[in-house]
Amino acid sequence: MRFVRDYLIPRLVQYVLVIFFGITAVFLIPRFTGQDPVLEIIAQIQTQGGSLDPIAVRKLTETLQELYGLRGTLWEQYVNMWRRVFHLDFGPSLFQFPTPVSELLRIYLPWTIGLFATSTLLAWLLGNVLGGIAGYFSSQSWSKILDAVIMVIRPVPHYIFGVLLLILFAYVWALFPAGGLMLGRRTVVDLRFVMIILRYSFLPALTLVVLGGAGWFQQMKLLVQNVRREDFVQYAQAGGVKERVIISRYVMRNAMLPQITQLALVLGQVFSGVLMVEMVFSYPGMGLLLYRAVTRGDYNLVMGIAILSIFTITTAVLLLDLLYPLLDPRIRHR
Amino acid sequence: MEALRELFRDYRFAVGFVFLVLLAALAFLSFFSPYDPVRWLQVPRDEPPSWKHILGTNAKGQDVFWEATFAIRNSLVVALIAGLVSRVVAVLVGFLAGYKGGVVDRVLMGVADGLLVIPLFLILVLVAMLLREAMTIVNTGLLLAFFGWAWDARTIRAQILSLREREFTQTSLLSGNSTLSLVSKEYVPFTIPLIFSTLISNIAWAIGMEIVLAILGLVRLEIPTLGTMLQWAITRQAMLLGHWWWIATPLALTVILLVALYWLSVSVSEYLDPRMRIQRIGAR
Amino acid sequence: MDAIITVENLQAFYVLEVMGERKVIKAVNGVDFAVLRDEVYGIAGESGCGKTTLLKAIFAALEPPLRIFEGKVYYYPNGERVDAFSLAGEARRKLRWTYISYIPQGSMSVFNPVKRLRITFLDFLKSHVGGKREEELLTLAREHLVRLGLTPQVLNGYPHQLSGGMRQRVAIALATLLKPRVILADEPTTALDVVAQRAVLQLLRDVQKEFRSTIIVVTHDMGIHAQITDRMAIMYAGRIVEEGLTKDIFARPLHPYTRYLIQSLPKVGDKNTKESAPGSPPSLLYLPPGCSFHPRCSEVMEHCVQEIPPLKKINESHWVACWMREG
Amino acid sequence: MTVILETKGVSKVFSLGSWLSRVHLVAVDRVSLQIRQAEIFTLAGESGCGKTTTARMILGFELPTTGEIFYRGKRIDEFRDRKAWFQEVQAVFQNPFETFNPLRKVESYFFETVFNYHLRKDVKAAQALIEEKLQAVGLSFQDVAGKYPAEFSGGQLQRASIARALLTNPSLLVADEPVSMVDASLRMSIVNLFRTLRDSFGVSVVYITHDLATAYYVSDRIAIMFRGNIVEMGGVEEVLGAPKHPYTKLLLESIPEPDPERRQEKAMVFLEEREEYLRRGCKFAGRCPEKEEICSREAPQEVMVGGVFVRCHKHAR
Repeated sequence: MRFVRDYLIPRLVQYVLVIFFGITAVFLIPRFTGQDPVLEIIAQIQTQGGSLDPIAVRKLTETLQELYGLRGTLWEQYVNMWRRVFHLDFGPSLFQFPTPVSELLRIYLPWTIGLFATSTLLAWLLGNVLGGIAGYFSSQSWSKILDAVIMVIRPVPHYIFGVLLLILFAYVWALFPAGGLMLGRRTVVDLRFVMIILRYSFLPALTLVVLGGAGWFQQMKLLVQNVRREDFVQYAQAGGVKERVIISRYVMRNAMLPQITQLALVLGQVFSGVLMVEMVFSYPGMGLLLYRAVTRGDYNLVMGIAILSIFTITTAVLLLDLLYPLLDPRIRHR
Repeated sequence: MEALRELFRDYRFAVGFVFLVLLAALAFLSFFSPYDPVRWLQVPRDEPPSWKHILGTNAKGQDVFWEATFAIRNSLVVALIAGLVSRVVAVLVGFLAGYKGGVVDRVLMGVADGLLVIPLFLILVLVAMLLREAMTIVNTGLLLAFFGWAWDARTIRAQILSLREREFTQTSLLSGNSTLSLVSKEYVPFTIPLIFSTLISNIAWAIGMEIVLAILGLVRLEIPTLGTMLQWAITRQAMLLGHWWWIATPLALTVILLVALYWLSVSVSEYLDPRMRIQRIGAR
Repeated sequence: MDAIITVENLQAFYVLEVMGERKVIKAVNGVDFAVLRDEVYGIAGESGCGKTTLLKAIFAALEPPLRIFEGKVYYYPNGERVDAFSLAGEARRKLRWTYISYIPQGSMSVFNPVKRLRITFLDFLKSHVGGKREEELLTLAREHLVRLGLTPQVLNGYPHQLSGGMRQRVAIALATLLKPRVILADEPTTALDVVAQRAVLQLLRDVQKEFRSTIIVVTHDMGIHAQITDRMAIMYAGRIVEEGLTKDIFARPLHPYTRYLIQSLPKVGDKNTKESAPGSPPSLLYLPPGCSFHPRCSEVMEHCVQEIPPLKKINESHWVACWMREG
Repeated sequence: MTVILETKGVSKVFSLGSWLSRVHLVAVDRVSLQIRQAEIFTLAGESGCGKTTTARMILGFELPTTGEIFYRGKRIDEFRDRKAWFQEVQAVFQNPFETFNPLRKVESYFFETVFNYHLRKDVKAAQALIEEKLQAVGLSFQDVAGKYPAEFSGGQLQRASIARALLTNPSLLVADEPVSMVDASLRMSIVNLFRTLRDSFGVSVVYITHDLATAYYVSDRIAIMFRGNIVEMGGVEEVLGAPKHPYTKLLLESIPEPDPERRQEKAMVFLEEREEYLRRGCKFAGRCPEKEEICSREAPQEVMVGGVFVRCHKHAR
C-alpha cells in the first residue's frame, strides 16, 4: 500500500532516528562540556567538611564512576548506556540515595503525564473552538474584546504567569494551596483523594490551559479568517448552504488540520511549559523532580528525566502523526 | 519609511513601540546609575518604596529601581545575542536548505525537526548545569542561540522554496547573475521582514528562557537580570515577608517587555501577510 | 419574450482606503441589459474590464469594499419582479441554486477538500430540499449526474482525485443540481486546455438543452462566445460598448474595439498578418475623459474625447456605444 | 538551412514520493528534434504533455535523465558555464508579472544583463544598447526607467521581457506560453514580434503553446506532444493542414473556432491524465477513434510520411 510506504514508514524511521540522536546527544553533552560530575561531587563532600584520605577518595571515585556509567572507553560507556536505557536503569539518585532513579521516575511520571495530557487537550480544544468561532465572527465586538484580552495573556511565559496566579490565588486570596502536595507510597482512591488532587492541580492546570489556549486561539482565529475566504467556503455560502453546516463542516474542519500538525511540532515546547509550571506550584511531577535534581546537582536524575521525556514526547508526536491521516483524506487517498 | 508609517497606523505597533522605547530608555539609564550593580549594602536594607528609593531596597542593601535598570539592560543583551546569533544560523540553514534542495535540504531539515521534537528545555538545562560557572551574559546568550534557530530556519526555508519556484529566479539567471547575487538581490529583500519578525519573537523567547534558567540557578546569579532578580525574590520568600516590591518589579517589567515585543511582532507579521492587509483595508 | 434578469443603470465601485487616501475603482460604470428566458448570453471583455464584478452584482454577492452606487438588478421568479439587492437572509438564500446559480472560475478549490463529493452534493441539496431522506437525495444527485453524461461514481471520491477538466464538469453538475432558471458561468473554460474546454462547452450545451435554463457566460475568449452564446455584450472599462446577436457581432462588428477583438483572432489556415489594438486597456482608477477607448481608437474624433457615447440602437437587436455610429 | 539546436533521444523521468517509495513518471520520452536558424518552432500539446519540461531542458534549467542536447554541434553541458550558455539562448515566460521581481525595478535586469555579459563598458553605452532593444519591441527607455513591475500593463511587461532577452543577441529564444496571460486585445502584437525577430534579426524561436491557431499563424514547423512523446512533427501547413495522427485531429477539432456558424457538435471521450501516462502500448489508444488491436499492445514506432514525422501504427505500414 502506498500510504504505508509514503507516510507510515517515514514517520516510524523519523521516530527511531530522533530518539537515537536525542539520547546520544544527552550522552555526549556531559562528556564534551569537560566537566566531571564525579570530581564535583567529591569536591562537594570535601567542602562540606569531610576530610577523606586518598584511598577513600579513589574508592569513592571508582564507585561513583561505576554508578554514573563513566568507566571504560567512550564507546564502552555508550554501549553501556544503551543497555541501561533498555533496562530502564539510570543508576541511583544522588539526593535520595540510594533510591534508583527509575523508581523516582515511576512515581513522578504519571503525575506529569496526567497534567500534560489533560491540560494540553483541554487547551487545544478550548483554544480552537473559541478561536474558530471568534475568527468566523471576527467583525463582532465580543470577538474583538476577547482577542484584545488574549493579546495581553499570550506573550506571558509559563513561569511568570504561574507566579502571578500563585500570588493572586494563594497569597492575596488564599483560595488554593501554594503547592506542597506530598506523595505517599500507597493511596486509597476515594472522593476525598480526588478532591485533594483537583485542589492542588487546579492552578497548574489553569496556567497551562489559559496560556496554551491563548496560543491556539490566536492561530485558529487567523486560520479561520483565511479559510473563510477560501473558494469552497464562499461557494457553499453562495449556494445557500446553512451557516451552521458551513462553520462546522467547512471552516472549522479544514482549519483544524494545520492545528494538528502544529500540535505535533510544538509538543516539546508544551512539555517544557509543563515542567516549568510544576516548579512554580511544587506540583509533584517531573518538573519538580528536575528542579530538585538541578539544584542539588543530581546528574543521574537529570539524565533519566531527559531520556524519559524524549521518549514520551516523540511517542506522543508519533501518535499524533498516525492520527492525522484519519482526518485528512488527501494523505490517505493519493 | 512608508512601511513604517503604515505600521504606526496599527495601534498595536504604536503601543508596543512606545513601551519598548521606554524600557530601552530605562536600560540606558543604567549607565548613569549612582550604585554599583553587584556590591552589597550601598543603601539601607528592606525599605519600602519612598521618594529616595522609588522602588524600595532589597535585603542585599541595593536600590531596586537602579538594579532593575541593569536587569533590563542585561536581559536585553542576552536576548539580543541569542536572537541575532540564532538569526545568522537560521538564515544560513534556511537559505541553504531552500535553495540547494535535495540531500542538503533533507539533512538540515532533519536536524531542525529533531531539535523541535525533543524537549529542548531539558537539553538546555543539562548543558547549563554543566557550564554553570561559565554562564555569563554572553555565554547564556550563545547557548540560547544554539537552541533557538530551528523553527525559524524552517520558516525561512519555506519562503526560499516558494521564491525559487517563481519565474523571476529564472530571469535573474538569464540576466547572467551568479548564485550569490541571485540570492542577495532577489531573495533577501523578501526575507528581511520575515527575519525581522522572527527576531522579535526569538528575543521574547530568550527573555523567558533566561528567567527559567535563573530560577533553576543555572546562570551567574550575582549579575542582575530580570531572571536573577525574580529568582532572588522568590528564594528570599518576598511574598511571605510582604516585600512585594522585590517581586513586583521584575514581574511587571517582564510582562510589559514581552507584551510590547509580542504586539510589535503580531503587527509586523500581519503587515507582511497581504491577505491580512487587504482585510484591514476592507474593514475600514 | 420574457426577461429573466434585468440590469438597470448599474454602478458598482470598489472603495479602498490606501494610506489614508480614498480610491474608487469604477468596475461597473452604468450598465443596462436584459437577459431573456432560454438563451445563452455572453459577456466578453479583457482582464480588468469589470465583467467579474458585474457577475457578482447580478448574483447579489456584495461584500466590502464592493459597493453599489446606483442602479438595480431584477430577478423574475414565478413571473414577479424582485429587486435582487433588497433580498436578504432567508429569502435570498432560497432563491440561490433554485432560481439563480453560479459556476465558478476555477473549480480547483470550490469543493470542500476533506469531504467526499457526495457530502458536498448533499449539503447543497439538504439546504434547499425539505422533507426527504438522505438516501432519496443521494439518488437525486446520482440521477442528475447520469443525465449530464457523468459517472455517478465521482460522488464517492474526493475532489483532489479528479483532473482539472473533470472537476470543472462536476462543478457544473453541482451548479445545476436544482435546475436553476439562470446559471452564471465565470470564465468556465479558462485554465483548461483545448480538449477539456471542448468537454465543458459540450456539457454546458447539454445543460441548456436538458433544463431550458438561461446561461450567462463571462469570458475573454471570443472563440467560446462564438461557440456557445446566442447574444452577447462587449464590455470595455466598466461599460457595455456593443450588444447584439452573436452571429451579427461576428459578421458585422460595429465598435472599433469589437473589430479589433474579432479581426485579430488567428485561425488555422490563415497566415495573413493580424494587428492588435494599439496601446493597453485603461486603469479603472483613472479613466480617460469621454469614450474610454478613444486613446486606442484609430477613428477618434474630437467629440470622442469630450463626451461618453451612449449605447445606441442600430437595429432590432444590435446596440453600440460609438460616436461614429451616430445617425 | 543550418540546424542550431538538436535534441537526441532526450528523456526526463521524475521520481515522485519520498525516498522510501519512488514512482517513476516519464514526463518526456525520447524526444528528438531539430531547430533551424531563423525559424519559429512550435511545441504544442495539452497541459501535462511534457512541453514545458522539454523547454526547461533546452534552457539547461533541468538536466535530461537520458539523451543529449547539442547547440551548433557542441553538447550544451560542455559550455564553460551557465553564463556562456545563456549568451546564446534566452527565454520569455508565461506570466509577465512574475518575470520580474516585484520588489525590484525592471531596468535593473537590463543593466545586469549588459554588465554581467560585458556587452558594454559604461552606463551611457549600456543605456544606448537597452534603448535600441526596447525600440525593437515598440517601447523606449523612458517607458521603463525607474519603474517597478506593478506600474506596467501585462502587455508592456511582456515586451520588456522580450527586449531584455534580446540584449545578448541570442540565436535562440524559448517562449513558454508567452501570450496566454496577456490581454486578448494585445495578443497579436506580441505574437507579431516573434515574426519580426525571425525576419529582421534571424533569431530562432521555440514557441510553446496549447493554442494551435496562433501556432499556425506564427510558426514554420510544429511538433505535437502527447504524454511525453512527439506524435507528429513537420511543417506547420502539412501538420495542421492535413493532420495524420488522430490526436492532432482531435486537437484541431477542439479549437473553439471564432465563428458562430461553425460549432462543434460531435461528442467525444475523455480520460484522466494519470491513466494515460502509465499506459502500455500507444498512450492515446484509450480515446483514439481509429484504434486497432495492436495499439494497446505495442508502442508505435516513428515513421516519416511525406516529410512529416508520425508516431502511429496506422501509418507504420
